[in-house]
Amino acid sequence: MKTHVTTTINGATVEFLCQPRQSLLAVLRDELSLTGCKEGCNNGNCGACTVMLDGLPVDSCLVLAVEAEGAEIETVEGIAEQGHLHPLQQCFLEGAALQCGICTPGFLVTAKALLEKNPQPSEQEIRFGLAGNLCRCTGYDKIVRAVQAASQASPES
Amino acid sequence: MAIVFIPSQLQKLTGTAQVEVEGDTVRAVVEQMEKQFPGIQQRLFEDDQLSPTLQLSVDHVMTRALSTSVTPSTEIHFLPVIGGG
Amino acid sequence: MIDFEYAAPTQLDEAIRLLAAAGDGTRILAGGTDIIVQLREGLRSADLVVDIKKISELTQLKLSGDKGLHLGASVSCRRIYDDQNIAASYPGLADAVRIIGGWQIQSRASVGGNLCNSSPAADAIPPLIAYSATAHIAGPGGKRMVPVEEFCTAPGHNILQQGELLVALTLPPQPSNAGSAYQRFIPRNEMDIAVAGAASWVQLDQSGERIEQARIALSAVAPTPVFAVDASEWLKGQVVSEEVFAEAGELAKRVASPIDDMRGTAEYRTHLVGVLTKRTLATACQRARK
Amino acid sequence: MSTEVAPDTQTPATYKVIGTRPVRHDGADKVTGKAVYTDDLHVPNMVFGAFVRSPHAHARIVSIDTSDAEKMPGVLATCTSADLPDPWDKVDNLGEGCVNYAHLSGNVLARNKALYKGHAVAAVAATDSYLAQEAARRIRVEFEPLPATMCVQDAMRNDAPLLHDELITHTLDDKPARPSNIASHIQFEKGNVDEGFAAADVVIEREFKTATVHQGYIEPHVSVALWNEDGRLKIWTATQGSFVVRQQMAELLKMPVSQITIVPCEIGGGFGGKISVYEQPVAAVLSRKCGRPVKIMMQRDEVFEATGPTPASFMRVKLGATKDGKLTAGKAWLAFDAGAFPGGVIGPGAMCVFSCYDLPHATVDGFDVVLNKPKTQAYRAPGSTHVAFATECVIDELAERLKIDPIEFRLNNAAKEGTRRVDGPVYPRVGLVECLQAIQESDHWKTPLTGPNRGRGVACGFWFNCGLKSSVTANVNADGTVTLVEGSTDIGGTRTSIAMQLAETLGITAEDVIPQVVDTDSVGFTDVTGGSRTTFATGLAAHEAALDIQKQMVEQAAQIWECSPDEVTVADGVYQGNGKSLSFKALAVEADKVGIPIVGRGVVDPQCSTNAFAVNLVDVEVDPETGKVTILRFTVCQDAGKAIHPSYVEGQMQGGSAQGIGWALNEEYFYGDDGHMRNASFLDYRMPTCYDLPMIDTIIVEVANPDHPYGVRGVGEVPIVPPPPAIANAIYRATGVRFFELPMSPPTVWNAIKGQTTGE
Repeated sequence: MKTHVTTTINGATVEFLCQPRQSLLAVLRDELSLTGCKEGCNNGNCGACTVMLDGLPVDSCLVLAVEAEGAEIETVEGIAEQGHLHPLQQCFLEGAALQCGICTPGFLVTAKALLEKNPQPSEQEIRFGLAGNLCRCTGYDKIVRAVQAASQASPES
Repeated sequence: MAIVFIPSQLQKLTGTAQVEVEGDTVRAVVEQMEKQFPGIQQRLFEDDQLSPTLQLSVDHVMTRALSTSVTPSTEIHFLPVIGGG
Repeated sequence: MIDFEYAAPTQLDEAIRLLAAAGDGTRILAGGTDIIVQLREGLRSADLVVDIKKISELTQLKLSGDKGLHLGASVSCRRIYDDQNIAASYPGLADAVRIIGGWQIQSRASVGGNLCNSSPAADAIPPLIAYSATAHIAGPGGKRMVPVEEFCTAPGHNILQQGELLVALTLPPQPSNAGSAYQRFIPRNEMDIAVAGAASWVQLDQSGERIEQARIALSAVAPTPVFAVDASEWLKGQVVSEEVFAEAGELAKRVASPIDDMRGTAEYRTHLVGVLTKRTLATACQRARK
Repeated sequence: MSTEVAPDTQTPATYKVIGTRPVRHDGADKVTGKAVYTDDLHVPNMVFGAFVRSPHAHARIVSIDTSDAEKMPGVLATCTSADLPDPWDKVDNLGEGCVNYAHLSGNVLARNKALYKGHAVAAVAATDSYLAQEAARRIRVEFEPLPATMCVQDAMRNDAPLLHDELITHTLDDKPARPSNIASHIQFEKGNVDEGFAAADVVIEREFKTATVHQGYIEPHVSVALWNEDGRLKIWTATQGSFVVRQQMAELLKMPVSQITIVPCEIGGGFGGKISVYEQPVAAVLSRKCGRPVKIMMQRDEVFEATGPTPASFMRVKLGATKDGKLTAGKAWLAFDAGAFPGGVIGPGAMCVFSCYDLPHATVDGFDVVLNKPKTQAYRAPGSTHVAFATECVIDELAERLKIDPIEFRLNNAAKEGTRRVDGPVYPRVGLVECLQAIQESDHWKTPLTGPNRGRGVACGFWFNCGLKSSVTANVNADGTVTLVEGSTDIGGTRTSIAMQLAETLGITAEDVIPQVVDTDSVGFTDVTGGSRTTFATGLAAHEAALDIQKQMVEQAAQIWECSPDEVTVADGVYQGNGKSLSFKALAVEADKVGIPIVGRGVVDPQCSTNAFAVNLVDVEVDPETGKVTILRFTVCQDAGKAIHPSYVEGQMQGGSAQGIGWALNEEYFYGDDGHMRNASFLDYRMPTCYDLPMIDTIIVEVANPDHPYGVRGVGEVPIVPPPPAIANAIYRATGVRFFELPMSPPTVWNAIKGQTTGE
C-alpha cells in the first residue's frame, strides 16, 4: 500500500507515492533521482545522507518519507544558485576539502546550516557542528579550513 | 654470472647465504643453481615459472620476469610478493 | 524491514484511540532516531506506526517562573538548547540534549522519546531524574503522573501500558541558588553511547558554601538509569569541597551494577561513576553560585 | 599555514604546472551532488539482490533450501556456490599481491563450510530491495556448528580446530607433513644475529598485539551487473581497479576477459579494501539467471563482517644497541591473522619490520595464520603499521635507556642510500634522514611541551610504493586542449595530479587537459589505484603520452612551415621553426586544419619501489582519571619525492594520519565468545570524527625519486604507519607507562595507569 505525499524540495512542489517503511533517503534517491545525498551507513551514524528538513539538518535515512508531507526539504542539489557555486562549494574546491567525495554533499549541507546559524564559528564550533558527518579520506583538516574560509566569504557573515 | 642471495630457508641446500652463479638471465642462473644444489629450483618455481608467491629483486628492479638479464655484479633476491592499499 | 501502516493523528484522544485499538505491533514515532533503526535492524517490528509530532500538546515547550518547564513529549533536543532561557534555567538538561548524537540527530530526537526508548545509557534521563521531573501519561483510562525515576523498568521497557502515551514532562521551577550538570564518558568526543553518565543537581544555601539539597542520577551502569539516593541524601548539609564531591562519588558507586561489554568493563564503569559524579557536582555547585 | 616544504630539500621551482594547486577537474560534480557513484545508477529494468550470511563463525553447511524464497511473487532468482564454476587451485598475481581463485570463489559464496560470521552462503534477486531481504530470510540453511578459533596464537596450536583440512604450510623450507592453520612461514636473515646481540650493551625485547581494523570507507560495496543474452557481461562497480576486477571475474566465472566490461563509477574510498571482488560475481550470476540487471549494495554491518579488514597481529621484537647508540642486531617474530583464507599481509609486514634502520644483523620470521574471521585485505601500507608499532616502540625504549634523544637515535641508525635491507636489497636514494631533520627544524619540535599529563612522541614509518602497469591515450582537440583517457579510478584527485604531469610536459595549463576515467574496453590495461602508484605510474604514462604528442606536433609544424622536423624546436610549449613560432594551442588549431589527428600514447610498467618514508611528531594529554587520550598537536613529515599537487599530497598525509590515530586509540573489531563482531556499525566501530582531531600539520620533504622524470615517489600509504607508535611513545611520556597493545583505548590506558600506581 503506497501513500501519496506532497512536499517542497529545493523550492519546487513535489508529489510522490511511497511505502511507509521507505526512508526519505530512499525516496529522494530511488524515486526522485536526487542522488546527491548518499547512503553510508543507513542508521544515522555517518551523515552522508544529510538534508535540510524544515530548516534543520537531518539524517534522511532516519526520516520516513511519509513524514515529509507538507515539509520543506533542501538537498545538496539546491545549494548552488543560478549557475553559481555557493561560497562553501567554492571553498571546498579551492581548499581541496574533498578526496573521494562521497561524504562531501553531507558536509556541505551541514556546514551551510552551521554558517547560517553561526556565521563566524570558531574552529571548535565547526568541529562540534560537523561531528555528525564522517569523512575517512581527509582527516578533516581541509574541511574545517574550507568552512573557515567560507565563513569569511559567505554573504551571511 | 650473478650474485644470488639465498633465502635463509634454502640455505641448508646451499650451505651459504650468497652464491655466484653462471648465466645471463635469471632463468639461466636458477637452472645453473639447480645443477649445483639439486632441489632448489622446485622450491622457487611452479610449473617452470617463478612461484606466484615470489617476486625477484634484480639490482633495483622488482620483477617476476625470469628473462631479466643479469651481469656479474647483479644481485638477485627472492622476495614475497607484496600488495599495497 | 516489513512494511507497516502509518498514522499521524492531530488530536491526543485520536492518538490514544489508535494506540488502544491496535495490537502490540504499534510503535510510536517521535524523532524516529531509535525506532526507525530498530525496525530496520529487526530489533522491533511494527504493523502500525503512530507519528505523534502533529499533536499540539506534545509539541509544547513552555518555561514559566511559577510552573517551571513544560516539555512536550515530541519536542526535539535542539529546540531545548536553542532557547537561551531554558538552557540557562536547566543547564543539566541542556548539557545532555547537546550531546545526544550529532546535530542531525538533535534536530529530530526528543527527550520524551529518549525516556520512552528506556535505554540504560540514555543521556537525557539522568538530568530528568536529578531535576525531579514528572512524566505525564495519557491513556484509555485517563491521565496519570509518574516521577521519572520510576518510569524505566528494564532495558527497553517502561511502565507505559497498552494504549498509553507519554504526553509531556514537567520540571519544577529552579531557585536562583540551584545548579546542575550532566556528563557522560565516551571514548570519542561525539557520536557515541555513554560508557557511564552522571547528572548532579544541587541547591546551595545563601552563602553558597553549604549544600541544602542534592540529587544525583546515573546512566549506563544499571539495567535502567538510576537515582543515587544515598549519595544524594548524604550531601544534604555538606560544605562544598572537592573532598565532599569525591565522597559523594564513592557513595554513588554503590547503586552501580554495570555489565562488561564492548563499551567498557564493569570495574571501569563503576570507577567512572565516581569520577563523573565528582565532576558534575563541581560544575553544578559552580553554576548554582552564578 | 599547515605546510612547510623543508628548504634544504626543496627542488628548484622550474615548473609551471607541477607544484601549483589547481581546482580538480571533477570538483564541480562532487560538490554539487552530480558525480555518479555506483549506487546512483538506475539501469533500466534493474532488480535488487541480497545475501544470506552465516550466523556462525565456523559451521558445516548441511543443506540450503531456496524453494520457499523462489515461490515468493517478485523473487526472480537465487544463487549458491553451486552456481559458480568449480574453481581450480590457481594462484594468480594481481599486481597487488596474489590470490588463489579457489579461495576467492569460496569467499564469494561459501562451499561446504562457512568460515566466519557473515560469510555469504546464498543470494537472491527480487523486484525491490525489501523483498530481496525478506526472500533472503526465507532461504533455509541448515548449519552444523563447528568449534571456532579467533586469535592467531590459538589458531597456531596443534590442537586448534582446522579451517582447511588440506592446508599445508607454504614455505621455501621443507614442507610440514601435517595440515595446520599456518598458511605460510617466511624468513629473512642478515648477518649473524647472535654476534650482533653479543656486541650490544643494551638489548630490549617486547611482545605486541594489535586488533583487527577496517579501512572504513564511507561508501559500502555496491555493484550493478548486466549479463546480456549475447553472453557479454557488464559490471558497474566501486573498485580501485577495474582491470583487476575483470581478471577476477574471468577466472571465477571461467569466461574470457573479452566478454567482460567493467565500468568504474566514482568510488567512495577504498584504502585497499576495494580490490578483491565480493558482490560482483554474485550480481553477475543472478543477472544471468533472471535476465535483468541486478544491483547489490551491502549494508554497513555486511561491510564490517564480510569484506576484508586488515589483520590482528601478535609480534615479538628484540633490538640491541651499543652505548653510543648504534643498533647491532634485531630479531622479529610476527604472526598475522589472514582471516578465513590464506594470503594475508605478512609478506610486506616481515619486509617492513626493520626497514627504517641500518641493521648489521637480523632475523625475521613471519607467519600467515588462518582463523574464523573475514579474509583480511590490504589497508594502506599493508602490514607496515603493525610492525612499525612494535619496532618504533622498542626503538624509543632503547633511546631512553641509552639517554639519547629519540630523533638523534633514529638519525644515528636511519636507512639511507646504500643501506642493505634485512630482506636483502640495497636502498637507492631515499629521504628518511631528510624527514627526521625536517622534524628537528619544525616549529613543533622547537616549541617545548608543558603541562601535567602531557607527553610528546616521535616515530618513523616506511612503505615500498610500487610501479606496475598503466596505460593512457591523449587526444589533441581542435581548440588546443587535450583529452586524457586513463584507466586509474580516481579516489583522491589523481585525475588532476596525472593531468598536471601531461600539462607540464606539453607546456599547457592543467585546465587545458580534460581527464577521463573510462571502462576496460576503452583504455589499455591499468593496475589498481593502490600501492601509492597512481600519480607515479599513470603520471609517468601521461608524461610519455605527452612526449608522443610533442613528436607528432613537431612533424605537423614542419609540414605547415615547410621545413624539416629537425629544424623545429620546442621550449615551454612554444614550437619554433623556419622563422615561425606558435604556441601549443595555436599549433594544434593549425594542425587540425591540415594534418591527421594527433593522438598520444603512454604505456608503462615501472618495476621499482619508490620507497616512501614518513615521520610523526605528536603531543598528547592523558586524563589520568579516565585514561582518555587527547591529541593536542600533530605533525606529519613525509618524503613525497615531488609534490605534483601539494594540496592533495597534504590531504593524503592528513587522511592517513587520521586513520593511524583511529587505529592507535579506538578502532578495533570487538568479538564476543561466539565469534560474532559486537560493534559492526559506525556508532561502535569508533573512527575519528572531526571533533576528535586537531589540525594535522604537514611538512613535505622532496627528495626526488631518480626513477621518475618529475621525481614523484607516491604518497598515499605511508602516512598511516607512524601514528600508533608515535602516540604510544607520547602516552608513555605523559603517564610513565609503555603500551604494547592496540588500540590504546580509554579502559586499556586507565587500567595500565592504575596498575602502575597500585604496583600491579
